[in-house]
Amino acid sequence: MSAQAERKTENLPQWKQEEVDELSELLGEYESVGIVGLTGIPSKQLQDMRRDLHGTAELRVSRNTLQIRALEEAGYEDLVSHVEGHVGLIATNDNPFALYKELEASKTPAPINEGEVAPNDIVIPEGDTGVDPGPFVGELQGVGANARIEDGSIQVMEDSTVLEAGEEVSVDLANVLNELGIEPKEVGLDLRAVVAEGVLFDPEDLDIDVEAYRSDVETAAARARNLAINAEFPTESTVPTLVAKATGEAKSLGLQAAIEDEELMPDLVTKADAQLRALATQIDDEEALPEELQD
Amino acid sequence: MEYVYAALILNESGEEINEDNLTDVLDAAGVDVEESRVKALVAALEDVDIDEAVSEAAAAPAAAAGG
Amino acid sequence: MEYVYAALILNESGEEINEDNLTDVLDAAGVDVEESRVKALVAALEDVDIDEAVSEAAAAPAAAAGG
Amino acid sequence: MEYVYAALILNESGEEINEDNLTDVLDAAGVDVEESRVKALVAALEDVDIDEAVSEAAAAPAAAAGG
Amino acid sequence: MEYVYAALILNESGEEINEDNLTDVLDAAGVDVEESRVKALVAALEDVDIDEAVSEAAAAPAAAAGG
Amino acid sequence: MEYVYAALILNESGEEINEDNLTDVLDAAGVDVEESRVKALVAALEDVDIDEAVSEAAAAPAAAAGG
Amino acid sequence: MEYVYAALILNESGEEINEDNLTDVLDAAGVDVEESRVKALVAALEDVDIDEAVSEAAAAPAAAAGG
Repeated sequence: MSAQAERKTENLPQWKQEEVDELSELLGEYESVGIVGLTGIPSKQLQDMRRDLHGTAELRVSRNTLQIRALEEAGYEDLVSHVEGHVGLIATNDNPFALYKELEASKTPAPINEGEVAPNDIVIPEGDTGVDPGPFVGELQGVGANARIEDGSIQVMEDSTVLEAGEEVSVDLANVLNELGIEPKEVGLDLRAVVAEGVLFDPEDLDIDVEAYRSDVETAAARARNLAINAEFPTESTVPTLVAKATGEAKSLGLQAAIEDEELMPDLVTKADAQLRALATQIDDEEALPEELQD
Repeated sequence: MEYVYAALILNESGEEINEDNLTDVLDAAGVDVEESRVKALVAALEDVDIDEAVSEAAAAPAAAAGG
Repeated sequence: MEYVYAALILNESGEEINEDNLTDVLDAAGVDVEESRVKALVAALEDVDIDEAVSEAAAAPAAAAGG
Repeated sequence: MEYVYAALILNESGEEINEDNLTDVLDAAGVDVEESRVKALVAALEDVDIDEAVSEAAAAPAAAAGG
Repeated sequence: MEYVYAALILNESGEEINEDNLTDVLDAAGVDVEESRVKALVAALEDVDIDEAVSEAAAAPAAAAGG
Repeated sequence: MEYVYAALILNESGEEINEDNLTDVLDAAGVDVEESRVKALVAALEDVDIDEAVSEAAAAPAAAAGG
Repeated sequence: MEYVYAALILNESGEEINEDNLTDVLDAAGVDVEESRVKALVAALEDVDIDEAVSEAAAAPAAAAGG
């Protein structure tokens, strides 16, 4: 505990100090500590999430001032700047990359309300809305969807972007989206930063590109294969290629040198024929050409 | 690529591709291991079918040149 | 191929590709190391420019083309 | 390739592809004939269907024409 | 085709591709030689680089493979 | 490739591809034989159908038209 | 093809490709050596750059793949 932290603690009421102590003690028990955004998560759902994390990670929510104090006491000063808005503390012994993946995967769609800012482009998809003809078609058109009445119901004729990311949701749009059951938000624990064994990771670090790793595996395997074959190191998986390569080399030599070998003869005959035809293309005079090659 | 090679050895030997094993292999090779790279690799490979990726690499040998 | 992967790790870490180092890496990966294969690999790699050999596509069966 | 060409001329003229005939053709062309190659050629062609080999080549005339 | 093969043999043996030589080769192969064709071939080949034409056949092996 | 060539000769002559035979062939060719490479080759070939590998290489016969 | 492989081994070991050496290699492989084929092979290879011919095999990989 730093001198500074000690000085601060003196100013806290006892119940707050107890909460800070408890939090900081908890943080000390894990290898990785992170900050998660909780915006838009109803408290019931938050309870479920906390339960689902059990065994993987510990999620605690407290007042931001107390969370900051606990982070400082536990030596996680790097995380303090991320404690902003509705956030909680998460602690785990899990691989932070795996934790990020898990949290992202657990995010669920949620409706968006009037006055909220769209986190991404909001699209009303092409198709039958299932709504009977009525004033709703006008409401759809009003928010910018290409809608009309067809076959006894209201149809959206094409994917229609009705709001761009960063723009505010209007009352009308919120109503339309609600009517259609469109849930444009992704709600869940939003990992903002993690310190794992002393190293700070932000979401960009944690968002691993699995495809890139897959491609690295392919590259690594291909390189090893190239090396094994080029260095003529036989393994079960490369020896067929080595054999084929040796065969090809012998064949190439045999054809180049026109070696009289039974196996090579069909190809040598084919080669001679190909050469003859190649030469024939250079001959302009029909009369000089064999009948087979005259036009 | 040394981290990926290490994972491929473990894959062939049948050992689990986890942080400890990767670190051991890389250590033995004199690599100055970065823990965060090991962690990221372990997490990423969880979603990669290594055997499939390897056999695809063999099927398209020319692609290897790109590596 | 685990022997080859081991050589590639050593190549990247800048360590010498010799029997001891290869054995250490493979041991660390839980491979039941065969001395003769290690020896054979070291011998095979002796005069090979690994960086070049690695990127040269070994599209061998092709060779049949017999230019 | 002169030995092969000689065999193909005989094939077209309908003469037997034997050592004497091959030697005659090659001699006439001023080739310094090696008896062993003539022998080997005759032996190697014994089980080869020349017309088939040729017609296979003809099936890819564009290629044969050398583009 | 036998006339062209005869020219190819002469090309390899380094003999001149003229009427006499072509006739000799074809005669030796038992071909009933037509003088006019021999003349036409000699004339037609005068400005042709045979080695180049022949090696172009080699340049398109891939296409041939398709055949 | 001399080790592989040696294995292919044995394959064609119908002799067993074992350490002794490979060593004999290579010795006769003046190769400074490395026992470990012979061992590795024999081990690698154990589960491989050589004829299949060879015939795969031969699967592009028309390509031969080249050269 | 065993005769050709024998020549390729000698080429790699740096030994001269002559009748004696070829016969030794083939003998060691249990091949029932035909003298005339050995002679023919030596004659056929006389003016050939073996390394170049071999490397052309590798140069046309696409072709084979197609085949």
